[in-house]
Amino acid sequence: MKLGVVVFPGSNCDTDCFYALKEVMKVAVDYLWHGEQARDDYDCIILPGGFSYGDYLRTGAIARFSPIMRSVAELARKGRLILGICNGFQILLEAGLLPGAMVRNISLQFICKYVNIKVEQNHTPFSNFSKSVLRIPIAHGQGNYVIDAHGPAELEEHQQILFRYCTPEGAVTREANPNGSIGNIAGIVNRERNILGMMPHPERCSEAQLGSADGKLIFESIIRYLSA
Amino acid sequence: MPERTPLSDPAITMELVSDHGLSEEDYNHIKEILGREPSFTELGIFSVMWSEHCCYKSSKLLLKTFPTSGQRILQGPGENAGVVDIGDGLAVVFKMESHNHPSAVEPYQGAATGVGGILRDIFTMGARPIAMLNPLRFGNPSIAWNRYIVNGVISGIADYGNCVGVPTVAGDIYFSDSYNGNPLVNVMCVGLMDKKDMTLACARTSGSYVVYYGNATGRDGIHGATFASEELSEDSQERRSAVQVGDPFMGKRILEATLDLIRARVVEGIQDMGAAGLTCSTCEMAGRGAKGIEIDLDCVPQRAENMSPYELMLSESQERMLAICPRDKIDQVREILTKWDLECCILGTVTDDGLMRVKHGGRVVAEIPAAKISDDSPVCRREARTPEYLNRLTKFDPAAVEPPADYNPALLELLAFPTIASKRWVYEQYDHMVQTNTVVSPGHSAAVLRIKGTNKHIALSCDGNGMYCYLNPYIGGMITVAEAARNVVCTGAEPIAITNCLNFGNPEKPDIFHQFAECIRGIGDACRELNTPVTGGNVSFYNENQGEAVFPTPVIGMLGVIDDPQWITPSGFQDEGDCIVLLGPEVTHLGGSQYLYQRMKVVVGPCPEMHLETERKVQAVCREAIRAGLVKSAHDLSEGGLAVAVAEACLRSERQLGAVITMNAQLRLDIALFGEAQSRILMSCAPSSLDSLMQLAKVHNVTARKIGTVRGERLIINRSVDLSIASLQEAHHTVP
Amino acid sequence: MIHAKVHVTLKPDVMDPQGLAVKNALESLDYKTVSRVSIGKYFLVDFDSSDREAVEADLEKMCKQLLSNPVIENYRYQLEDGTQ
Amino acid sequence: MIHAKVHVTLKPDVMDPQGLAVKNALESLDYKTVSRVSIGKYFLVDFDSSDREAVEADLEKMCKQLLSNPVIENYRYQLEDGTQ
Ligand SMILES: Nc1ncnc2c1ncn2[C@@H]1O[C@H](COP(=O)(O)OP(=O)(O)O)[C@@H](O)[C@H]1O
Ligand SMILES: [Mg+2]
Repeated sequence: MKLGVVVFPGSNCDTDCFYALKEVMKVAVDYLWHGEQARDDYDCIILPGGFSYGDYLRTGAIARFSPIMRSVAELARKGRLILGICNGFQILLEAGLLPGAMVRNISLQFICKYVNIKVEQNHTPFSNFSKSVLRIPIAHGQGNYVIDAHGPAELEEHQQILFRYCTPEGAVTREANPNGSIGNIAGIVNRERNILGMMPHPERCSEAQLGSADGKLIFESIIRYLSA
Repeated sequence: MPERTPLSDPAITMELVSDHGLSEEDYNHIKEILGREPSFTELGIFSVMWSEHCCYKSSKLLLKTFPTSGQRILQGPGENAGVVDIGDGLAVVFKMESHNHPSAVEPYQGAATGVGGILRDIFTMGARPIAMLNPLRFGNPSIAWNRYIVNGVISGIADYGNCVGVPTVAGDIYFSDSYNGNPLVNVMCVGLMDKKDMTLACARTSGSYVVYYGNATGRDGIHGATFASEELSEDSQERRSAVQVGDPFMGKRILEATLDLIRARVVEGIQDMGAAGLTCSTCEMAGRGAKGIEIDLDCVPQRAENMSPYELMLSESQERMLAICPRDKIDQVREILTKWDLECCILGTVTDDGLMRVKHGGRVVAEIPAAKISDDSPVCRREARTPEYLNRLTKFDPAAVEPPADYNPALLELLAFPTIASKRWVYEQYDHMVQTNTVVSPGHSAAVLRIKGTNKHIALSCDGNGMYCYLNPYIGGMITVAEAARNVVCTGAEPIAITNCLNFGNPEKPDIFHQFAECIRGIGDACRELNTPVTGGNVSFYNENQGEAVFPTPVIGMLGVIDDPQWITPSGFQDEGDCIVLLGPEVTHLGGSQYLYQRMKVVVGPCPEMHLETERKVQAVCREAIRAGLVKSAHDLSEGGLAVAVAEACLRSERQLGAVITMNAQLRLDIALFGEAQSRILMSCAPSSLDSLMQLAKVHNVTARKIGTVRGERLIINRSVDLSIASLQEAHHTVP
Repeated sequence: MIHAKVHVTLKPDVMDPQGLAVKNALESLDYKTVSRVSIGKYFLVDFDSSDREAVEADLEKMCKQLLSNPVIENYRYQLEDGTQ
Repeated sequence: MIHAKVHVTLKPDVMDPQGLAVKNALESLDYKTVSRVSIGKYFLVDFDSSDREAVEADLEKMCKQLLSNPVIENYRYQLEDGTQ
């Protein structure tokens, strides 16, 4: 099993993802430079958080043209797992690998704090665990997910909504929505369920010392899927 | 303002000299150094290098009195940042800077470029920045303009720090009319490195290349250093050249590229172009290595057209770096820079003649003995005089203020007072978790970060109560250090070194210089007693608005080390039934308290006292008690006194525990609850640990009293305070 | 040299938190008659070329590809010959 | 109803990192003739008023106060009568 963490200029959660996979999950992981192609033997590619190209223009808008994104699309087509976290999610949206777009948080402010997310589906490679509410940090200025008018219904229909912001008890309420995201959406998958984009940061909560280890559940699920 | 073509350099008149902030004496000195009249470009170079901001002419004699050495100190003041040995082959690099004037004019960009600048100071030493702190002082938030400054500064800091991926883990914010129109924006950065990677800003080998990388040079920020060395006035806006704009994406790339260069061992010295840009970086690097530097300005990447040598040398465009690179390493340097999409521009070489020689269009436009610019810079012995206001203010007897009729609203109002209220609304705008080292987040006594790959943690705090320093600059100076150390001790750390930023008014005024001199004496004495040497810092003078100086505001950034993760101690209560213990001396008056400031709207009364020996002992008890496993929570008492500390300890407990406090009836309750006596720590411990804790205090001859119990869902103090935790919460989270 | 001016605006039904915030701010500053604010981007792009057709073709492509996000934004542009 | 179109652009000497990043991106996408990109803001402001003079006075004020940052930006605007 081999995982890769992409490094774009301006990525800044690349080392955090790398550390969580290597030191906490103890799996084989490489950095993949944005200017190169990824070899065919990667089972899972992670697009980390940060500010690729400074997020100048629009989040993810420039990074999606990086050469590595061609391999990412190719590997995705072959059914390999792709996980976009925060800026990685934004890049996947700009690249059209996931539907919708991001606009600024309703408060117009960057928000860094712990939130709760409800796990809506257990039958994806990323969420094969029983815990239904995760405590996990967000850190973004543009996590306000938007999609065209019939988008939400389509996402529902194909069970593509994986995470929604919720209360600690699991209620999906307006107050629990930190950024204005439509339907409290915090993470979605493609119809084939091998690409996940999520705003919260599982790599920031994979050790109890950091305040929560719920993020580890997501990585464990991926590893279980890949070793099956 | 200078002409834009080199061919029409203005003639040098005494008026031009004085417009450059240089005295006749300075000018004669320049002629002596050069053995001739300076060229226009040379005049510009001397003017920035001899500005207060760059050469510390008013402060350097006094700064020499700071204790700066110690076993752990690898690099004291004088380099880009201080370096401290934390064991395991690792070193922490840290430094604080001010960006007050730029932030007054353009709060967003002023603060953002401040962050960019302090980051560069850290990574040029070879360290990866791992944390930022930002002490901020704003004017009265009920004035719309001040709120505009607050929002601009905070989003400027957030946008830059978040983008480069360095967590902002602590800070402090005070609001006072004293900072109307002249906010203080101090930024501190902390880096971590392998001791072997330490790189100095020094040109050592003649023949080595002088390499420029980063953003192109424009006409922005010319005379920024001079601007920082005068009072703000109505036409400050006009006098400035184009405002500098921060480019965090470039900041991030030069950070990564610089660390790559250093780890590949292909450069012998690096300095960023901060204040005084190309001028400062070239002559300081040459000066430190007793070498010369020759550069050709035609090789400088330029963003604007027809820039004169004067402008090129003085521009303060952001995100620019200068490296000294041995000739045989240039290809590797180019390769690393290219990887990060940076151009490698060779401006010139290091020479043996000790001269800084600047060429432009084939002509030599400046030729100055490099070391002399720093070594021979002017020194001013400023006059100090005890300000008259001190007698007036300290004569006031705060006991004459009536106690509140009802303590419940009094406490709630105090908790909601902008300076005391929770700063969550601020630190949630900062990414404080990136790099996954933040073990204790903002919102506690001090931030704690783990050092991956070791058991070690570091604790960081910044503090500086300008009001105390205004009331008594000597004691205020001591308190600033003591409080910062106390905050760090409460988390379980041992304080080991400080950096500082000294924000004062116009040093040419004897009153102000008295404040400055006394604060320095206080800081120095406290650092000696607490064994926390000064590793560096920054002085910001001329913080005045319409002739009124801001409070004398020294800010201390404290570094502490925790060798065993089990010592890490939270500031909030942990378990129902735990004993609440107050460590430290009795409070005797309300002088200098936020409570008085809120009620009377004036700064009055004697400053709280500070006995350094008591402080040291209290901290020792706290540290030893923590190491002995006796302490469940520790929180230092500061603004707002005991009542606010207890309320915060309730609010910071995960389960929002209440407390029942019984205060000794001999003292006036308002003084006991809101007085800001120093050297006090609020602790909680299991009932079974109480005796040992008391015993430990006794051994050290430190007063300790059990004042209550963690219990229920309300805060109850004698018969006077009875409030639900929810109501405390609501008050404390008021956003100004 | 050809100058292009490109306007990129949000599609009408896409949420515009920034426009909303500016409208609210204007209201609280007592500009009572403002009924709507929307915020877009304005690009000035200079081309080192005198081939108007080629430039226009390029511009059309780059608007779709990079300057706008077709999921949420519309664009329009004008070309001007410049001499500068 | 009056519509206003406001353009806010950076002053010439002020650095424009965004414009630079877009220019570099366009270059690497092989748009070889692009020589400069600068990025500004574009506001559409609707006024519920037919008093053109009052609107213009308001607009001038709000541009200075809120829509632009006079320290680093310039602004200009046009008014249009609308019916919509
Ligand atoms: N500007 C800021 N940036 C980040 N954190 C801040 C800022 N201001 C205050 N904080 C955090 O809020 C908490 C309370 O601040 P303060 O009242 O200064 O604490 P203390 O009195 O214990 O020094 C601290 O954890 C501090 O780090
Ligand atoms: Mg404090």
